[in-house]
Amino acid sequence: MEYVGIVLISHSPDVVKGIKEIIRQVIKDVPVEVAGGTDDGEIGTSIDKISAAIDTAYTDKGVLLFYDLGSAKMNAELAIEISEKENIFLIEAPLLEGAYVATVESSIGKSITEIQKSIIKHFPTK
Amino acid sequence: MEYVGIVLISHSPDVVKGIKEIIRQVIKDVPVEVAGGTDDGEIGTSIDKISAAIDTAYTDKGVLLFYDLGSAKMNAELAIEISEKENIFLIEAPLLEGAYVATVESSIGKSITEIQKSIIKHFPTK
Amino acid sequence: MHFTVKQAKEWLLQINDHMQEHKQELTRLDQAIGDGDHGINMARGFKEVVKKVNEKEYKTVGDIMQDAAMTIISKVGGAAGPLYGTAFLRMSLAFKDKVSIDYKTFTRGLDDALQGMKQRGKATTGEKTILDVWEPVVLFLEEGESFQPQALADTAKHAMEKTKNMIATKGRAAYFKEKSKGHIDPGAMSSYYIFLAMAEVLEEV
Amino acid sequence: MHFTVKQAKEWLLQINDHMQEHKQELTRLDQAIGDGDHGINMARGFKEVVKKVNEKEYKTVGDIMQDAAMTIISKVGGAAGPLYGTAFLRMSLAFKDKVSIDYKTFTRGLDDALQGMKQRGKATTGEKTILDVWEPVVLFLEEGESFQPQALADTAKHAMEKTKNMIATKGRAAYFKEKSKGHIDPGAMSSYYIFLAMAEVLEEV
Ligand SMILES: Nc1ncnc2c1ncn2[C@@H]1O[C@H](COP(=O)(O)OP(=O)(O)O)[C@@H](O)[C@H]1O
Ligand SMILES: Nc1ncnc2c1ncn2[C@@H]1O[C@H](COP(=O)(O)OP(=O)(O)O)[C@@H](O)[C@H]1O
Ligand SMILES: [Mg+2]
Ligand SMILES: [Mg+2]
Ligand SMILES: [Mg+2]
Ligand SMILES: [Mg+2]
Repeated sequence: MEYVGIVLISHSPDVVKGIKEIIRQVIKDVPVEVAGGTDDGEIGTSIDKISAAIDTAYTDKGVLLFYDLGSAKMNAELAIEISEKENIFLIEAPLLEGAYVATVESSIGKSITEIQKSIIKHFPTK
Repeated sequence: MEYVGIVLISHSPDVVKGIKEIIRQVIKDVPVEVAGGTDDGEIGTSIDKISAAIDTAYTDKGVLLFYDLGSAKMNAELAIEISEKENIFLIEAPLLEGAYVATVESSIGKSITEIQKSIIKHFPTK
Repeated sequence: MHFTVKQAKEWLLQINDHMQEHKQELTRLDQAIGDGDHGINMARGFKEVVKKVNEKEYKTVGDIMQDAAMTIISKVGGAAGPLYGTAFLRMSLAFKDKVSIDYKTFTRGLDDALQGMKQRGKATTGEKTILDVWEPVVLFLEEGESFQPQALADTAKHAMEKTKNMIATKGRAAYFKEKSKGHIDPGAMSSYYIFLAMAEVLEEV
Repeated sequence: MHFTVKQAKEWLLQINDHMQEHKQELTRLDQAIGDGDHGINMARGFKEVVKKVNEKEYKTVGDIMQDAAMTIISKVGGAAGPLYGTAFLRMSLAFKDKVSIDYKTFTRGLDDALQGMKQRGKATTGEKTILDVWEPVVLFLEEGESFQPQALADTAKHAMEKTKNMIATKGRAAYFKEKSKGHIDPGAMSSYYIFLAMAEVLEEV
């Protein structure tokens, strides 16, 4: 079975590593990729890491991106524009809480649109 | 100057370590303490870690607690009840995003009530 | 027949035996609709409870229950830690300074525990949790007039099994929504073992 | 006077010189109202831009601008990376296949860059950002008819200084609300150096 992929973007490599571990305790099958910190592993974001994570998490059901703060968002949007793939969306929801909900919903076979709707219901604002 | 202290509670030690680093890039003076994972450093929560973090982050201006998922909340509430100190509140806001806003506001001298109000305005739901 | 420090201690030892024995089973149930740590949490926590209560001599049921509560709170972790910790804390308050507890006081202590857990978890019955075993058991006790160990265990077992067809709306399982149906709730299962242990202890009296 | 590959390259080299020289200053400004990495981000990114454009021979201004844009996007990071990256990408599109650019085309390219950054950052002027330097500069260019390097630099400098009394409503500084007042915006400062570099290159022509 194919699942909607999840990409976690944070200014910190530790944050996304930890979130992925929390998720993996519950969900093993859904592709979850991380893009944390700069290319040198410092606090910041790296569009190259985001692009690579999108490519790895990608399935025919699409990919949802979750980010932490301001500039991660711009880098994520740019990465989506640069990517040649379809069905990649940036989600306006809390990084950890949103990604957790989305991964569980992906694991029960929901489509990318269903997950997006559900996230908006759970988290009306980021 | 005294600041409202911040406690970060997550199922993962890495998550709160990373969030603290993101915050520390911007804010150096506000007490920020972490309680991540179980006593053995596994994924989970530990009330003893939460209690210790509250004690260390405590100032006369009070302490705000931020948590990630479900059971962290119950452990945090119990830790607050057990603590003999006043002015400790659990916040219903996204862990990373909420704690970032709260620490910045604490750093500019806001009171615990002002920060709580501001958080509710930023994040109407967790 | 009265519930004394001796029974209280045996109850805790017996709970621990069940948790160690059924660790895998609880973990498997929690893997289906949660994060798969319930067996580990309960086995770790009650092992520590036994260690703690074996170290000391207790004069009152309240005292031994309080030590159990504090150990559960700090060692079980997860959702079960604060919930069962609250339950035992409420019982320790209900049994404070008591060396021997009659049926009515015992029943009241268990009801206090149930109410404490409802507050702690902001949940009610029908949400596929621990409460779905505790509430029927407390109702059963309230309807009776003396201990009936076998019927108590049956009530708990039946209640535990009924969680299988519920949809979870609290705790980790709630994220799975309708998909949580078809699996027994791990917390309901551990609660069943807690009452099975109680029945076993009461049987021996 | 026309803007060619030679000027474009000199512009990039000159920007890099300013970023290396003023790295500390940009970092200090970002420490006051942000996360203190703007100097590091810009110095790292433009060092890579120079390395990149020094490796190759370019036939069109569009091509060299595109390499600069892609390097900025991938190496600057933070907010400045996608923003300045978008600006240079827009210029590379406006200057596509061009070997020499006249005043009007140049001005249009800079306006495209400004609009691109507005879209990227969902911001407008008065929010204490990069845009508060770019918009006055583009307006100045649109009002003129030929390059006036000194007046261009003055316009940028004046605009940069005016960000000091603004309250940030976008980017990291926005979290500080009223407290962001009293500090020049780091992005406005780096934008000033970008236009100072431009003026210096145009001066030499
Ligand atoms: N809010 C709640 N109220 C009552 N019981 C709950 C609540 N949340 C979870 N539970 C119970 O806790 C059990 C899970 O415990 P455990 O696995 O130890 O914690 P966690 O879910 O944090 O990993 C569930 O099966 C359920 O019975
Ligand atoms: N949404 C936005 N629109 C325009 N400019 C912005 C925006 N957000 C931030 N900036 C600019 O970016 C600068 C900060 O860049 P930098 O320090 O590299 O990124 P970060 O804030 O991610 O650390 C700010 O000083 C501001 O001028
Ligand atoms: Mg569990
Ligand atoms: Mg758990
Ligand atoms: Mg910065
Ligand atoms: Mg930054």
